[in-house]
Parts: sequence; C-alpha cells; structure tokens
Amino acid sequence: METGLTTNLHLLTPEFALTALAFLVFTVDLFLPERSKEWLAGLAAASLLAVIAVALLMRPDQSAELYGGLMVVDGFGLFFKIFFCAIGLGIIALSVEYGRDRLQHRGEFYGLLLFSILGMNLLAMSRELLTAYISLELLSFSLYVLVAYGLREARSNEAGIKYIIIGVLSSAIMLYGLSNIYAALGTTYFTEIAADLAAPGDASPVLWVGIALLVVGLGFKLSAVPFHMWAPDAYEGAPLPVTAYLAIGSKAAAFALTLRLFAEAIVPAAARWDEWQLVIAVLAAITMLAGNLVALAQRNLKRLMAYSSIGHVGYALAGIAVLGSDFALAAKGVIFYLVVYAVTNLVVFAGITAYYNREGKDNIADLAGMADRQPFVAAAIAIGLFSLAGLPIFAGFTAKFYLFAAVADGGMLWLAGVAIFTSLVSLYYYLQVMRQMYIERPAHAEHNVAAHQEHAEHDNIHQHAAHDEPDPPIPPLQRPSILLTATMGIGLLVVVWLGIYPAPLLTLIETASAAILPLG
Amino acid sequence: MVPLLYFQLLGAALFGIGLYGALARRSAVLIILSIELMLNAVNINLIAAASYLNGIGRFAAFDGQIIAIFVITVAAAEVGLAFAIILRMYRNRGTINVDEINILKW
Amino acid sequence: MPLAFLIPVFSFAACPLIILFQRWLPLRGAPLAILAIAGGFVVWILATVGFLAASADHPACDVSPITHALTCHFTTTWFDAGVPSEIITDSIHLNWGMLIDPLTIVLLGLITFVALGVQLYSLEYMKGDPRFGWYYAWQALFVAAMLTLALADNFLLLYIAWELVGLCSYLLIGFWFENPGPREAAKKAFVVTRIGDVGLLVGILLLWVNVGSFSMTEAFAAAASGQLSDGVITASAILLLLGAMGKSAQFPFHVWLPDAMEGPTPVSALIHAATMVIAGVYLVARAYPIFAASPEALMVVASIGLVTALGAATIALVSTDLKRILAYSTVSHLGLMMLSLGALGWTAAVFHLMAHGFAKALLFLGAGSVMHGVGAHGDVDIRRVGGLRRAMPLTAAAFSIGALSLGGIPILSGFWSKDEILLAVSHNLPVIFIVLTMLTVFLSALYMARAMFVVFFGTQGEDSHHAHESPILMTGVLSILAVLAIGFGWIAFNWPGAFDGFGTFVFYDHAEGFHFNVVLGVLSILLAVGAFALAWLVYVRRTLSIQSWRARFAPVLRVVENRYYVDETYQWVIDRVVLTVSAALAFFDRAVVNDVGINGPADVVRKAGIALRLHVTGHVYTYALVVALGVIALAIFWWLRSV
Amino acid sequence: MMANFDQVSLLLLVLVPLAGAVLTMFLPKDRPRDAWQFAIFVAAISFVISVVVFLRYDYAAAGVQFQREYAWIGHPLNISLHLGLNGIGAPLVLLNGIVLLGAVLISQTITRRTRDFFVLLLALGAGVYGVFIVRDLFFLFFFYELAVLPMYLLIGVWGSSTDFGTFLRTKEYGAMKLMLVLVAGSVLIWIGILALYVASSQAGEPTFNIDKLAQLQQNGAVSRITELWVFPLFAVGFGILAGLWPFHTWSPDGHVAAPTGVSMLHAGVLMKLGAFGIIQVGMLLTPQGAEVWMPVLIGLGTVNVIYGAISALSQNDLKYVIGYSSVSHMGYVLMGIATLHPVGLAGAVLQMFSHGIMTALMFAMVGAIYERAHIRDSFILNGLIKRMGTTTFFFAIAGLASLGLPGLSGFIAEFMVFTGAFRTYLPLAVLGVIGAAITAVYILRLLARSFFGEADPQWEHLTDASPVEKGVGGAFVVILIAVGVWPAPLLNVINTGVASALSVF
Repeated sequence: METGLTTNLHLLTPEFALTALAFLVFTVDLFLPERSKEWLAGLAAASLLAVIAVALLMRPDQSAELYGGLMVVDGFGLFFKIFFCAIGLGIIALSVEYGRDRLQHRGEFYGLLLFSILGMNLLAMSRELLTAYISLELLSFSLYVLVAYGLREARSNEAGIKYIIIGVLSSAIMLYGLSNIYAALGTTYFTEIAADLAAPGDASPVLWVGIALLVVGLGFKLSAVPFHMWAPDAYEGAPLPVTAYLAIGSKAAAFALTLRLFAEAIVPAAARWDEWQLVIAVLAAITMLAGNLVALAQRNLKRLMAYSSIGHVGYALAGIAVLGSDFALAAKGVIFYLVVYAVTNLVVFAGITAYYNREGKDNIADLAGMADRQPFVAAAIAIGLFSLAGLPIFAGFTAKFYLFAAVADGGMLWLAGVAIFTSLVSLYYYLQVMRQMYIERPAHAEHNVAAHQEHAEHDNIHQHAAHDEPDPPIPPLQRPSILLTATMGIGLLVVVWLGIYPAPLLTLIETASAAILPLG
Repeated sequence: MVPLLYFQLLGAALFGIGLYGALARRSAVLIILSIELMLNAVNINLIAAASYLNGIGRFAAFDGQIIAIFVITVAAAEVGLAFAIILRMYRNRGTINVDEINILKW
Repeated sequence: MPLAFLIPVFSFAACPLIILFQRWLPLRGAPLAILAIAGGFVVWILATVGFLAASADHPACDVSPITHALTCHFTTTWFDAGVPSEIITDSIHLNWGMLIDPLTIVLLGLITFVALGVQLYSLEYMKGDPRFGWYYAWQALFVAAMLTLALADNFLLLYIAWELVGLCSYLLIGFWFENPGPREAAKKAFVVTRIGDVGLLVGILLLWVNVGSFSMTEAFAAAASGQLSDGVITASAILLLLGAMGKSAQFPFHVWLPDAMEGPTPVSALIHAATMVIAGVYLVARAYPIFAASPEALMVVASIGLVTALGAATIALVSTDLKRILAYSTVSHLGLMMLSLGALGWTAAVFHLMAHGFAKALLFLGAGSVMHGVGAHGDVDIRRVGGLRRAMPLTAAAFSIGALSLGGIPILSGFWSKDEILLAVSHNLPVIFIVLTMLTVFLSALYMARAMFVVFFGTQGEDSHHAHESPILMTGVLSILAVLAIGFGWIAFNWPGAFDGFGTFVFYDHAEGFHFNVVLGVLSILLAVGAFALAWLVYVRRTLSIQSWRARFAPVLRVVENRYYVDETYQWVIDRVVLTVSAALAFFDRAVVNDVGINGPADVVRKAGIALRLHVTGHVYTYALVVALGVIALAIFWWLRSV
Repeated sequence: MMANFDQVSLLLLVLVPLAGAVLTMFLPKDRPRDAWQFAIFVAAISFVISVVVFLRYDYAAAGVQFQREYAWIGHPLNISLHLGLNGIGAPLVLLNGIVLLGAVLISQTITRRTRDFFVLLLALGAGVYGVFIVRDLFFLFFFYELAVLPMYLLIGVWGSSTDFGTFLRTKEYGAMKLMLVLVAGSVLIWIGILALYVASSQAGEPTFNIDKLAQLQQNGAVSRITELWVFPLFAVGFGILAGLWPFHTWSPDGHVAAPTGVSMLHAGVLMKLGAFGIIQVGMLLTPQGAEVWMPVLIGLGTVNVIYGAISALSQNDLKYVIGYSSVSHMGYVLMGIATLHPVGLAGAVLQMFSHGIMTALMFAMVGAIYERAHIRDSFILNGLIKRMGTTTFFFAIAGLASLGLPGLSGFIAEFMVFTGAFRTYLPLAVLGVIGAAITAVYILRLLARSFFGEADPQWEHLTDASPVEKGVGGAFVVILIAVGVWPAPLLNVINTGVASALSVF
C-alpha cells in the first residue's frame, strides 16, 4: 500500500506538465510587454496540445491506481483529460481576440485557465472524496477569478460575488456531507463506500444525509435545479469566453466526477439504489422543465444560453438516473451527450463572441439582421442552435436520440417523455434567436425590441412580403478573426459528422465507460 | 465518554447557525464569515469522528484530522479569494450590501 | 358493332386537338368536331345494322333474362383496386365496357343525329365568336360524354360520363361568362345537378356494397333474382332517381334548366333535346330492373314526374320569354317521361324521349333562328316580336311544326308518343293521375300554341321590323328536323313486312305492339285541338280577351309567374344558411381552434416561463435560501422513501 | 447495369438532393440565376432517379425491394440505415420527384438570398425522399425531422405577411406555428418509437428496424396495452402533419405565409409524410391499437372532409381556400387509411398522389397570380381569364380535379376511398360524398368570382404565366388526366403495398 505512493508516478506526467506550464505562463507573463501577450495564448495552447499528445500515448485499456487509490489513471480519465484539454483549446481560441480588446492581465487569464483544466483532469481521475473535493476547489477557484475578470465591469464583479458566495456555501454543504459519510463509514474511498453501502442492515441516517449533501454539492457544480440560481447571473456577468467555459468545461468536469462517483460508489450498492434513482430522476425532470421554461423569457443571449445549458444538464442527469439499469448504455449516452453538447456550445459561443467582438452587444434583439451582416457566423449559430434543439443531421439529434433511448430503456419512459417535450420548448426559444438573425431587420428590430420581448412573436405588426423591396442593405460587419472562423468551421464539421456518423466516437466512449463499469 | 452523537449534534448546530447567518446577513463579508462557521462545523464533525473510529481508515486514525487540515486550508484560500472579489466590488460600486448587488436578475 | 366505342372516341379525340391546335386549324377546328360527330353517326349506322343482324348466337350477345331484349356486351380491363388474395377478400375490378341493346341504339341515334344538326347549325349561329374554337371543343366533349353515358356497361363508367356531361353543360351554358347571367346559370346547373349526383354516387356504392360489383347486368340480375332486400332495392332506386332528377330537371331540381338557356341557343337545343336532360330519363330506363323491383320507387317516380309536368306546364303558360317557355315545356315533358316510366310505360317513355328530342331540337333551333333574325342575343320577349311569318317563313313553318307536334296534334309524332303515355298512365295508375295528366296535355298544347301564334302570327311586334330569314345552313337543319318531327311518330305502328313497330324493337320485359285507345285518343285530340283553337282566338283573332281572367286570378298568377318561389327558396337557403354556417365555422376555426387550441398552450408555456423567471431575484441570499430549501427537500424526500 | 443501379438507387435518391444542397452552398452568392439552374439540374436528376425507381419496382414480386442495409450504431441500439421501397412508398417517391422539380422550377421568382433558398429546398426534398424509403425507425424519424426543419426559414425569410383586416397573419407567426406544431407532433412520434424500442429490448432483441419490429409484434412481443396507447401517439403525431383535425390550422396559415415553391412542397408532399407514417409505422407496428382506434380516426377524417370544405367555402384569400381544401382532401386520405379496407387504403394512397399533384398545381398558379397582382383576395381579383388565360385553364383543371371530376385523378382516388368506407363505415362514407359536393360549390364560386367574369381594368396590366410556369402547369395537368383515365400503372404498385400493409391484421 505505501509503495503505491511512490511507484508509477510517471502516469501523472500530464498533470505535472500542466502544473509546470501553468506556472511557466505566469512567469513569462511578467516579462512580456502588454502588446505581445498573445504569445501567452499560443504558449497555453501549445502546452495543452502537449498534454493531449502525452495522454494519447497512454494505454486507455488498463487502469493503474496512484497514491494508494486516491486516484486512478484509466480509460475514463484519459478520455476526459483529452476532452478537457480540447475544450481548453477551444476556449483559448475564443479568448484571444476578446482578451486583446476587453481584458487586462491576460497572462493570469491563461494561467488560471490551465489551472482549472488541471483541476478538471484530477477530478476525472480522483477516486476519493477529499481528492475529488480538492480538485473541484482548484477548478472552482480559477473559475471564481475568471468570472470576475472584467475588473471594471459591475456585471462581472456582481457575477463573481454571487458565484463565489453560493459556491463556497455549497462547498461547505458538500464538505459537511463528506464529514458525515466519513463519520458513518470511516472511509472516503468510492469503492469502500460502495462496499459499505451494499452491506446488509440499514445504514444510519448520518450516512444518508451525507450522501444527500454530497449530491447537493454536485448539483451546484452541475447547476441542477434548485441549485442552479447562480448560473444565469454568472453566465451573464462573466466575460464571454468564460461564460463559454462555464457552460462547457465546468459542467463536463462535474459530470465526469458524478459519473465516476455514481459508478464506483453508488451503483454497485444496487440494493439501496432504486430510491436514489427516483431522486435523480425528479431532479432531472425539474431541471429540464425549469431551465427550458425560464429560457423562454430571456432577452440576453448569454443568459439564454445559461438557462438552455441548465436544460441540457437536465437531459444528462436523466441519463445518470438510469445508470442503475443498463449501465453501459446509459453511461455511453451521457458521455456522448456531453461531448456533443460541448462541441455544439463551443460553436454557438464562438459565433456569439465573433459578433460581440464587432458589435459589443449581447441581447437577442441585437442580433437582428445578422444573417446579412455576418452570414457565416449567423449560419454557425443557427446550426448550433438547431443541433442543441435536437434536429437532424446535426449531432444534437443523434445524441438526444441515443440518450433518450437509454433513459426509456432504463424503464423511465416518462422521463424521456418530459425530456422530449422540453426539447420542443427549447426549440421555441432557439427559433426566436434564429428569427432575429434571419428574419428581422435591424431597422425594425430597434423600435420593436419591446414588442418582441413582451408579446408573443406573432403580435408584432410589420409586414415585409417576399415581393416588396428588400430594405436598404445593411453594411456587413468586418469578418470574424481567423481563429474564431476556424473554431466555428471545425466545430461545424464535427457537429455534422457526429450527426451523420457517430460510430467512431461511440467506440472511444465505449472504452471510456468500460473503465468505470461497476463490477457489482 | 461523550458519545459521538453529541459532537455530531454540536456540529449540526454550528452548521445550522452558520447557514442561518449566510441567509440572514446582508453584508457580503458577514455572509462569507458565516459560511466559515459552517466549515468549522465540518471540522468538528471530522475530528470527532476520527477520534471515535480509530484504527479504521488508510492512515491509521488520522484520516479525519488530515481532511480537517485540508478543509481549513481551503477555507482560508476561499476567504482570501472572496474578500478580494468583494473588495473589487467595493471599489467599483461603493457597496458590499447584497441587497444592492442585483443588476443581474431574472 | 364491336367498334361502337368509336362513336364517342372520335369526339373525345376531337376536343383536345381543337384546344391545342385551334390557332392553326381552318375555322378554328370546327370541321374537326363536325367530322368527328359525323363519323360517330356513320359508325352508329353500321353498329345498328350489325345489331339488327346479330342474334343470340353472336359471341358477345345474348337475350337478357330480365329485359328479354337482345343485349351485346364488350369489355376490356380498366383497373383493379386491391388484388384478391388470401388476405384481401373484397376488391374491385373495373372495365371499360359497352352494353348495346335497343335502348342504347336508339339513344345513340338521337344523340349523334341531333348533335350533328346542332353543330352544323352553330357554324352559322356562332360565326365570329371570339371563342369559336373553344365552343366546338366543348361541343365535342359534351357529345362524347353523352355517348359514353349511353354506352356504359357499368355504373362507374356511367357516373364518369354523367359528371363529364355536367361539366360540359357548365362550360357551354357559361360560354359567355363575361356576363353575370351565363356565369351564374352555369354554376347553378353544375351545382344543382351535382347535388343530385351525390344521390347517384351513393346509390351506386350502395349497390356495390350489396352486389359486390359495378356491372349493371350483375346488379340487375341481383335485383331481379330477389337477392337484394326490398329495403336496399328501394333505397338504391330512390338514390339513383335523385341523380336522374338532377340531370332531368325534375322538381325540385328543375331550377337550373330554365336558366340554362343563358348559353348559346344551339347549346340549349342540344341540352334540351339530345344530351344532358335525357340522361336522367335514360338512367331510370336503363336501371329499370331495379325500379321495377320496387313498387314504392315506381310510385315516387310517377308522382315526381306528374308534379314536375304539371307545375312546369303552368309556368310555361305565363312566361313571356320564348326560350324560357321552351325550357319549361322541356321540364314538363321530361316530367311526362318520368311519369310514364313510373306507370310501367317504359316503351312509351323512350318513344316520347325520341319524339320530344327531335321536336324540341327543332323548336330551339327555330327560336335561335328567330333571335338570329331579330338580331337579339339572350332573351326574346314574345310580346315584343310578332307576325314574323312574313319575314322568316321557313323558320315559322319549322317552328310551327315543332309546336304542333309537341302540342299533340294528330299524325305528328308528338301525338303518338303522348298517346302511349296516357295509355300507360290510365292503365297502371290511380285515376287522379290520368286526370292531371290530361290537364297537363291541355296546358302544354296551350302554351305551345301561345308561343307559336304570338311570335309568328298576329300583329307585327316592334322588334321584328328588320327581321330577316336565317342563312340556308340553319334553315336546312330546321327542315330536316321538321321532317322528323312530323314523321318519326309513324314508326310507332307496324308497317307490315317492313318494320313491325317501335315497341317490338325497344321494349322492357315483353315486346309491345302498337295500341290505340279510342277514348283516350279522342280525348287528347279534343284537348289539343281545343287548346290551339283557344290560343288562336286569344292571340291571333283577339276575339276573346283574357284580361278579366288575369285580374281574377292575380294572386295565383303572381305565384305562378314567380315560378312558385322555388328559386327564391334556394337562394335564401344558400345565403342565409350555408354561407352563414360556413362563415361561422371559419371564424370558429380561427378564433377557437387556432387562437385558443393551438396558440393557447404555447402562450401558457411562455407565460409560465415569464412567471417562473421571477424566482431568480438577483439577491444572493435568496439563492442561498433556495439551495438550503433544496437540501431540506432532498432530505425529506429521502426520509419519506426510506421509512 | 440496371441491376447495379438498383443496388444504390435508393441511396442516390437521398444523396443527390443532399449533395446538391451542399454544393449549392458554395455557389457564388451574387448570382441567383446560377443557383436556380443548378437546383433545377439537381432536382431533374433526382426526378429521373425517382421515375426509374418507380418503373423498376416490380409489383409482381411485391414486398420491399431495392433493399440495402448499412450498419450505423451497433449494439445495444442496433440502428442501421436500412433502405427499402414498398408499394406504398414507390408512388410517393415518384410524387416527390415530380413536385420537387416543379417547385424548383417555379421558384425562379425568388430573388433574395436565392442560394440559401435552394439549399433549404433541396434539403427538404432529401428529407421527404428519405422518409419514403427507410425501413428503420431512427432514420425514418431522422428524415422526417429533416423534412420539417427547413420550413421555418423557408417561410420566415421568403414568405409574406398578410393583413386580413379583422386579423393578421405574419410570416413569422406562420413559420413559428408550423414549426412548433409539427415538432410537437414529432414529440409524440418520438415517444412512441422509444416505447416500441423498449418493448423490443425487453423481448431480448433491441432494434429500431421496422421489419424486425413488425416481426416481433407478430410474435406478440408488444403487449396489447402498449399498442393501445402507442398507436394514438403515432396517429396524432403523424396525423398532425397530415392536417388531422383539430391540429390542422398550421397548414392554411403556413400556406398563406409561404412562398409558392414551398407551398407546393408543403401541400404536395410534406403533408403526405404524415399519412405515410400512419400506414408505415402506426398500422404496421401497432395493428392491435390501430384496429381499436381506427373508428376514431375515420371519424376525425370525416370531420376533416366536411369541416375543411365548409371553412373553405367562406374564405376570400385564394391560398386559404386551397389550404382548407387540402385539409379537406387529406381527410379523404385519413378516411381511406382508417377503413383498413384494401380498396379504401389503396384509394387513400392514390389520393395522396393525386392530391399532391393537384394542390401543387393550384399553388403554382396562385403563385403566378400573386407574383403579378400582389394580392390573393378572390373578391378583388376579377376576370383573370382575360389576361391570364392559360393560368386560369390550369387552375380550373386542378380545381375540377379537386372537386372529384371523373376523368381526373382526384375522382378515382376519392371514389375508391368511398368504396372502402361504404363497406366499413357507411354513414361516414355518405358524409364524405356530401363533402365532395361542397367542394364543388367553393371551387366553382372561386372560379366564377375571380377567374371568369368581366375583365377588370385594374388587372389589365397582368401578364399570363411565364413559359416555365406554363411548362410545369401543363405537365401537371397531363399527369392529372393520365392518372384519371388510366390509374392502373399506379394502382398495380399500390395494390401490392396495400396487400402487405393489411397482411398484419
């Protein structure tokens, strides 16, 4: 056991490298003049690529414990490691131009980004509550700072404060749960928790309270209703790339932890599982409903994306809820969904950023006439939204179908029903955005903003038939930066590819989920 | 000796008080402090538990204490970070009263 | 005879050719149509010869067990719906098929002949019309459809032809669609007949449900063999009758026919004499086995026929428009035919159909010639024309012959056919029928006389000064028809050696020789002649005046002059009921089904969103509170589940 | 060579329009005419393929032909792209080929963002093809959604808003409603599909393959209860797209807002997807449910017929009239399906075909009028025949077809539907016949009011249909007449499909 502390540390090379590189970024930042900070982005990106490369060299099919089982390096961890680093790359691509124009201290920005990614990687590997908690905090701390990064912006500050207060609160709750579990079982290792859970005889309330509070803590990171309320504010206040990062990265990380925790600590305790299945199912249901319904009433694009992301969390949670019945199917469904969700959101946020960089506006009504001003960006956002709404040839459709099939197969057809219904609702507000971009014209949009938001879309009273003269052409905006265009382009390709032929990705996910396949 | 339950009750009480503070206070700083209170409840829980289930756990009976130390560290870090952000808020808006901090809503 | 299908096909082919190539064809392709129908006429003659020559041993022919007349049958597959298999038990197999029996033969003769005449006549009459070509295209289609109708061997084919006839009447009546009159009349004709057609189609399908086939022969066999229940037979008979009433303008579906004269006059001639309206009578005659199997149905037929005949006759008596008089006389005579069918006077009905056909064609073409001569398009008010016999003697002669014939003056064909009908009625129906029929006969003689005398004899009317005789083509056609109007009736009785009577050739169930009931004959002669004499005194000699009578019967007269307010009733129903209902429904659809049923849920969802978003107050402590509540809820939930 | 073609023909059917759409994206933005011509090229190819496929379908052999299976997602979902054409799909594929080509040709007049328009239009066409030829529920749903997806932008961007005085119909509203209502329908379908999948996986062989599921169903793997609640999901879900009352209002409003080409596809083929889905999925996979629920469905179908016809009676806007008449005519389709009678069902399928051609023609002509007069109010339009003779002629033919005039395709179909219905639900069938009579009334009123009648000076400037429009109209008229006079070629194919569809009962 003690030997476990010293041997095979080389398996942690990616993490060590990442830490070192993060510090390197910080140091280099000190010596770089303000105008050439872009190099830091390059450096960070390079380091992430390096980490990916290293991770790719590792064997996904075997798993090795570290530090006597505090962590494990296995297919699941590797998969998510690469996934997270890829997300990091995307976020960096989003940040460069935005940072140059709108942020100070970009050096720290990229450094913190790397640290948060480190946190996520550890999260995906940790097999013990404390380790998980610490990695989670590493991630959260970086995020707290990043959210509040718009120093001069009141919105950004406010977002930071709300985020950190609720974050600290829920981490306290989570810790309390941890302490209870420890008090009840004397251990914080997932596998041992599972063993004790499965042991006959009814467990003490202390233990259950502990697990409940643990779930609450996760719920906060996942922004599952009712622990979601920080999300809209944080999303709206944070700088755009950070919003994207919140929506994609921290959620993915939280799900990575959730998956492993449930897979290793709770699913094996099948005896006591079923009632928890219902708890998660209910959480999922209200999360979908609340997220999608409230999204209908939004005016700010970032806020809209916040609520929509809450809705999507609901879908993924539905997958978690049926982990008990057909684990492989459900886990694959969830992971597949996460990947698709991440890629699609990346595309959408890239689009939004591209527009914001030029216009500095992020209200839905401000998108009016975008299709004429930034055709490609508009198309990218449109496709992204269609994909999020789950319409075919885009990845969203396939992923939703897969996931919901898993949910239904897990004996929760009603939950699948709710999910499908709410994705109809989501189509409603995605189409509102679409409408601004493609149908409305800025001229009208100006004096109709109120009308759009207060009344149903069909109440607004201006007609332009196809045949009458199209309004005077709107001057197109300056093209988006190469990086953003590339991000969107690649993202779109992936979205369509996954929508048409997801098989290869699914095989990868197969190995990943196989690693955490509960033996029980 | 005193049964573990008592300690747990103490912890729970402390946790509750902290939670109440977090809900009732309007000053961001005080909210953070109440949350620190909750974290201390966690520590009480951990240490008490550790001393009661000695022998169990990987690191002899010390798991609880170790965790507690981590918690304290994290808590300290949290407070530092939180105060930094609150300070920034104060610079910009001249207030840290959470009643007034609500540009972002709905 | 197997080539009989060519009779309609020629004309069918002519229609699209004219439509497509009229721009380049001489006379806008009119000759094409005429050649087609002429060809049809020739083929008819050949077919007739063939048929007369044929006997039961002809492969395609045999003596029908029901009508006991020689019946020939030619079919070729059209389409199947549903292939019979172990799964599919009942399916339909449809044929293009011809059923040729005496009825068909005579009808084809009438149609081809009159149509030919009409089309020749139209060459002059329609000369210079901007849509000359279209006119002939529709004419061709019209005739073709009618011929198909007469040939059809299964109900579906018959229905198809039936509808096409309706369509063409629509196109031709509304030929001058620029004017509201024709436009509305055309619409009316199509819609009213279509209402009847609903009955027809339902009847056909009802028969199919019970017989399992659309073939007429099978249906008749089933009806005769008593395989069908009386209820079904009566029901389907009545339903078929509905269709017949629509086409044959029987009360209460007669309203379209008088308006139909809004179309070009030759078209009226065609519709009234040889196509369209006789379709109904033909249908009843054709489907007679079904009617014969149900006394009730026959009674209905007879009653409707009588009502129509009498009512129309009275209206004709008071109308002042020449063509309208003729139109109502048609309605009246169709009524007589129906009556006769209802009275088992099958042969009589068919015979009258022919006789009336020729006479009526003659009359209408005569009227057309008058209009042509007077230079009037549209209405001819008989009070404003008069004494035309000097200006247009030929027309006058022809018209008079037609009038006398229809009026039932002896030795003219109309007399014989009408006499047969009276015979049948007096034999097989309650006495009230024969009385009223006699009245009708008198009236019809009267109005015919009125029309004839007022227009051609008596004093000059103001419109008729510059009247002139019509060109040779028109008068030529008139003369030929006049000959037939006189002579056709004579084929009723048997000429030893040559031909032993219409009744022995065209009959239902048993061959009928020529009967003549002296009492009835004399009676009807007296009535007819009396009527003409009366009219002579009133309108020509003016020795006795009817003004006092007019005054005395003013109220009655008004009712009659307003055509018993039938049109008004329809109008009211359409405006007040149908349109109101549909407007209400349309509103309901928009306001309730759409705005409430479809928008409602959407709005509810959106409003729910708007309401729900308020829970994010923006105050961080509410967030914390909700988290706490979430924790508690979770705990409670678990607790409830675990204990 | 043809044999090889059969191997890939169905795949091509979907890929050609899709590839066309993708390629169209890369055409120069500023040259609308090129986009149009390229779209014509693509549509023409797909048309040819569809014709060949239809002709190559061997109705003597019957069954599902040209089968190809491409593995897609393995265990446990076992989804595969399984293509195959049956006797019901074949005529509809042909229909789509015809209408798509027609719609593309007619869309000559689209000038704004022409390229994007054709991209979406072709994508829509591909989706429709897909639904008719897949044998796998996942892909059926996939293509179904793909066919619905472009409608929002097609209507929203290129559509037109109309003020009806008492109420207003903006294109935004029309598009949004159409999209949401249709997707709401697909929500039900989706749930139904999942339910069937669950049943199959409980039976030990999870699959989305239609044929396998049908097999399982025959072996009793699907419980009667499941079928009883799943069939309504399919019936309503697909029914919504078929204009099932009371979920039909998206259709007329959609038409009023949509540009001509889109209206043609929408009424011509899109609504057929619904009816096809009911046959292909509802009846085939949940026959027990179907048997129980069909009386309800035929009731609703009859309501459709009467209700649609009567509402059309008092509409002034040409497109509304046609829109409601579509509702009424789809009612016949639903009736025919619900009879579960070989003749009735065959009639329903034939009605799908003939109605597709007929409405497409009507919308094309109305579009031609709207292009020139910028108005569709039948009270204001008058004496169009003077200036637009050909247009009037074509419209009249289509109208006559829709009022079931013998000799035109509409009659045969409606007649067969009645035949089937008379055998099964006589009273409703009579109502259906009456509905046909009402149709005559509103069509004739429309003709008399707007097309015939004295020429109105304010329409002196109108010009007759363009050569393209004439070509399309003429072709459609020919088809209407041909099918009306000689339906055998279509019916031979349809009969086989009907036979197999009814074999499960």
